[in-house]
Amino acid sequence: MEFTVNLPLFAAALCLICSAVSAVLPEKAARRLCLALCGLVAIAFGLLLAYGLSSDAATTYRMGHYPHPWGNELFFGTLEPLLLCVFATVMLLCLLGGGSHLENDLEQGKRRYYYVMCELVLSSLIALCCTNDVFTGYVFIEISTVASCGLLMIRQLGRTTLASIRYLIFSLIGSGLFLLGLILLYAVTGHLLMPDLSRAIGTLWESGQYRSVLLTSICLVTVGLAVKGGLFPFHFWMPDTYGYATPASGGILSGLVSKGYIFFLLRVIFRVFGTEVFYKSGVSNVLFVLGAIGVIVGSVSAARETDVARMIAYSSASQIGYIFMGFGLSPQLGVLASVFHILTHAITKPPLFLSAAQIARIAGGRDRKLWLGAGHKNRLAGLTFTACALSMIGIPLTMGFVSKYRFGLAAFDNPKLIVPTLIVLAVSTILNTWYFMRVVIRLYTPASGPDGPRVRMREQRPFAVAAIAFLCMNIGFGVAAKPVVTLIEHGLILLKEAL
Amino acid sequence: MKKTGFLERLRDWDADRFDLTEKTAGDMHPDLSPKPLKQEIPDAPLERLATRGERAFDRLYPVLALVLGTVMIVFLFLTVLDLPPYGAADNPAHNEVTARYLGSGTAETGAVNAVAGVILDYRAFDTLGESHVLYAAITAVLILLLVQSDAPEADDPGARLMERDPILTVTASVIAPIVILFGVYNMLTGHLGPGGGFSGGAIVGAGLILLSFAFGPHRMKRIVTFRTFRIASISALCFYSVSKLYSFFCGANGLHTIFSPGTPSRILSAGLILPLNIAVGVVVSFTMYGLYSLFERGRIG
Amino acid sequence: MNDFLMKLWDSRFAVAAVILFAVGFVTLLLHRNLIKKIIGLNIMDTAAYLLLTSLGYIENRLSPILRGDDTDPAHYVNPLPAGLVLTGIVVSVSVTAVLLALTIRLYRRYHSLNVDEIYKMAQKEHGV
Amino acid sequence: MEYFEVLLLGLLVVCGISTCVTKNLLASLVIFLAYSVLMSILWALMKAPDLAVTEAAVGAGISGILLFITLKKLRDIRRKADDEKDRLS
Repeated sequence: MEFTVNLPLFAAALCLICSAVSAVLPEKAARRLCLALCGLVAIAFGLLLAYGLSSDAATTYRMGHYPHPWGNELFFGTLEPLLLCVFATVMLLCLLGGGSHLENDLEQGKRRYYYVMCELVLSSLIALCCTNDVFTGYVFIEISTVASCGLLMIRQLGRTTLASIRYLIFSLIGSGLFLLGLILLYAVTGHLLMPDLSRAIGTLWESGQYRSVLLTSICLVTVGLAVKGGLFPFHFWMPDTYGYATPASGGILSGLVSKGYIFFLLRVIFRVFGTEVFYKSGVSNVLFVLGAIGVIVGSVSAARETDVARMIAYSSASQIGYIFMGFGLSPQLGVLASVFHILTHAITKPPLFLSAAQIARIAGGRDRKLWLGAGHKNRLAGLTFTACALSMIGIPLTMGFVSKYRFGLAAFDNPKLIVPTLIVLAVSTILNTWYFMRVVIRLYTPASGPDGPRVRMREQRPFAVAAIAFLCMNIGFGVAAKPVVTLIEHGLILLKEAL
Repeated sequence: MKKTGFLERLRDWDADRFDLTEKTAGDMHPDLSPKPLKQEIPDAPLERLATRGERAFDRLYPVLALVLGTVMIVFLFLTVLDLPPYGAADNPAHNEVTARYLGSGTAETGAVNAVAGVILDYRAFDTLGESHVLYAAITAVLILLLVQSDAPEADDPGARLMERDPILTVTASVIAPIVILFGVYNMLTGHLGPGGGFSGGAIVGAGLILLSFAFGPHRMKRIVTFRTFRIASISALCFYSVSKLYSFFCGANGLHTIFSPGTPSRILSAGLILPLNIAVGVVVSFTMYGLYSLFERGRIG
Repeated sequence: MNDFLMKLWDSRFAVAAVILFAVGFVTLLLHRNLIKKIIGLNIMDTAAYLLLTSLGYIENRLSPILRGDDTDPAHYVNPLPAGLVLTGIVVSVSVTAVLLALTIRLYRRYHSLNVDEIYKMAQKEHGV
Repeated sequence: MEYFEVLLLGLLVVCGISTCVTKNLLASLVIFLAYSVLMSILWALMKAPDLAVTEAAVGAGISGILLFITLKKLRDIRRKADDEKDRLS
């Protein structure tokens, strides 16, 4: 059992090794290797989660012979394994469900590089979620940026190339700001490991020395990661990026990559700045305001969009707004709701992209006007789309309901922000219902023309497996929300206290 | 007659000259991908015009960015004035962390160059990530620029012309070996003095690029082919990951590693640092040459 | 005033680095030309590295290559920033290569380096 | 020595700003290379020889080569497009 703590290291190293090996394997073998790797990583973090629950303590894992002010470290309690287990499963299902589209969208002979990029993204997710060192975070943020850009541009259309250059430029702006923030922190503390940084910042904050440097660096780090995550004024690369990528990439990019940055920001807030300093600095209010505007703007833009894939992408912008709004609300219930929403979004958004692509294939396009009656032609895809749309709206029994409920509860944690939060929640739910239901109703309106061919289950077996697994996860987490919420609560406490 | 004065030729590089906007997108050559991909789903919103909000945003954008830039300069300026003074010995950045790197660095890592000790032993996870950034980049460039069919050589008139240029050939045949030798020296003595895998690899890569300039792709095939490129860089990366996995694992569980610091300032010392420098050097040199080759010719070798 | 000038002198490297950072940042964000954007990115990154390196410098000390038995930390400058910058330089050159490759692809298709023009053309473009 | 440093810093800022405002891409590239070399000298002065070597090899070397080749490639593409247009008209 003691050996379990080595698993994150092994998982990260295995991802890096597999990414190198995949480049020389035949394409089929590269695909199998990548799927197997995702499965293995999911199992490894499942085991680690079990270990974390049984030992009831966080682990600080020393990378090499040198302890913490000197060497690199990993840190994980119960929250990180939970998230990573879900992330790896989602990646597996995305690759499985989007497999047929990958074959169409990707040039023969270059498909293996897609799996290289996936493995690099997975390794960077592991490192971002587990690292105890901010500079390691920076390096893996860059890996994640380049690799996710690769996932996007591998579908070689003019639009995706343009979208990837915009995505890359905004990501680089974000990482530049983040790097400058780190440098300022290093200048006044001399540390890079999270526990030492946090101690030094606590002392400096109390003494009032270098106050302006600290404030600036808090702003820079937060803004940098928020730009990369896609917070409101920086969200406009999203529709192109997620909308034109191949569906598996769309799912991975919106469901996982941006969540990696956001979770890293959460760790930085909890373990570097400390919640007290962060919430006193006033940056949290900015996050709340931008998040709330982002929710509304994202929903409005989604409602005006006729291309369904772009509509889903805009809806991602609004979901990310929710997450940042939760960060701004309060360090207890607000962040709890945000973390739950990270899970919700990771499990709900990828099947939306996958099923939209599947429906678009039978309907002949992604414009919602073409989708008349398409739900009858491909029942499973229609069902998946509908269920996930209901989850996004927040119908009970789904995950979306739980996260909206948690956001509602979190609003009462911060008495000044009760009214705005509730208004934002209500408005965005109405808008969500409007634009998702419009598509769903169209899906099931019988078309007047002759019935086209139907897509049967066995013609799309990988997609069927992925879709059913996603739906099961969604309902499972939605029904059994109580233990998950307790788990997250516990994980957050571990994150904060085990410094 | 076309004027070919220096200034006239320089004008050729004006930024505006690159924007051939009088052409419409319709009659352009979609030579984006060598083989047209099977396309099932047409991208839906064909004549999607920018919404009013987007257009307003477009107009406001430069103003916003400029304001943002100014605000940023002012804020950062005020911030850095509060930073600890430059060059003082009692700055917060010089603390017990640095003291150990310098004080016991040689004894613990065997490297005389403290920077090499820091990046390849104390904080090796960062460096492991860093070489994979490079790997991700070369893979991305492969995706973008690799031409898979055997494109005719006529694509590249410049390379052939240069092949016959005697000045370049003679100069390169004298200089390039020296450059490559210096790069290798730099790579091998990274633990003893300034240099290391990355800078050495970059210098070797520059030497290879120079050779390729002078002798053209045909003769470069004797040194680097796609096969050698793949095998060398992937085995170096795998060696790097596996050896670091081993040393992290041993370190974390308090096991004894087979690598020892050795006698400092010997060439064969500093445990893993020398092999890692070589591995990084191999990756970097091949990657740099590969990047050049992909940019120039769309293939490696 | 004199006080301010003294401060300015004390943090001259940081001031230069911040100016360059902002110049690079604005170029990366504002400039329409892709090549210029890439150069701006490089300037932004190197400016950040300049700031980081200047943090490691200590007056009248030796470079961090340990000489003989002299392992007194008080004789050498700080090696950590140099290590971090080394890592950073690799990252920025990789990203530059990716951006340049993307630029070539875009130019082949749209014959323009102006991002706004490209965006307009891409919106007008039919199908793929 | 300090004045030399300040001189270099001043030149660095001038190069940085002028490379961003120059209209001509080739000129701005050459200025950028000068910027990289200045940066490398500054790092050598700051007692960071590793960085000086790396920046000279990478910033002024590899990045420069890649940028030059990109420009050359872009010009080739443009010429091809121009020829095509002449042929069509």
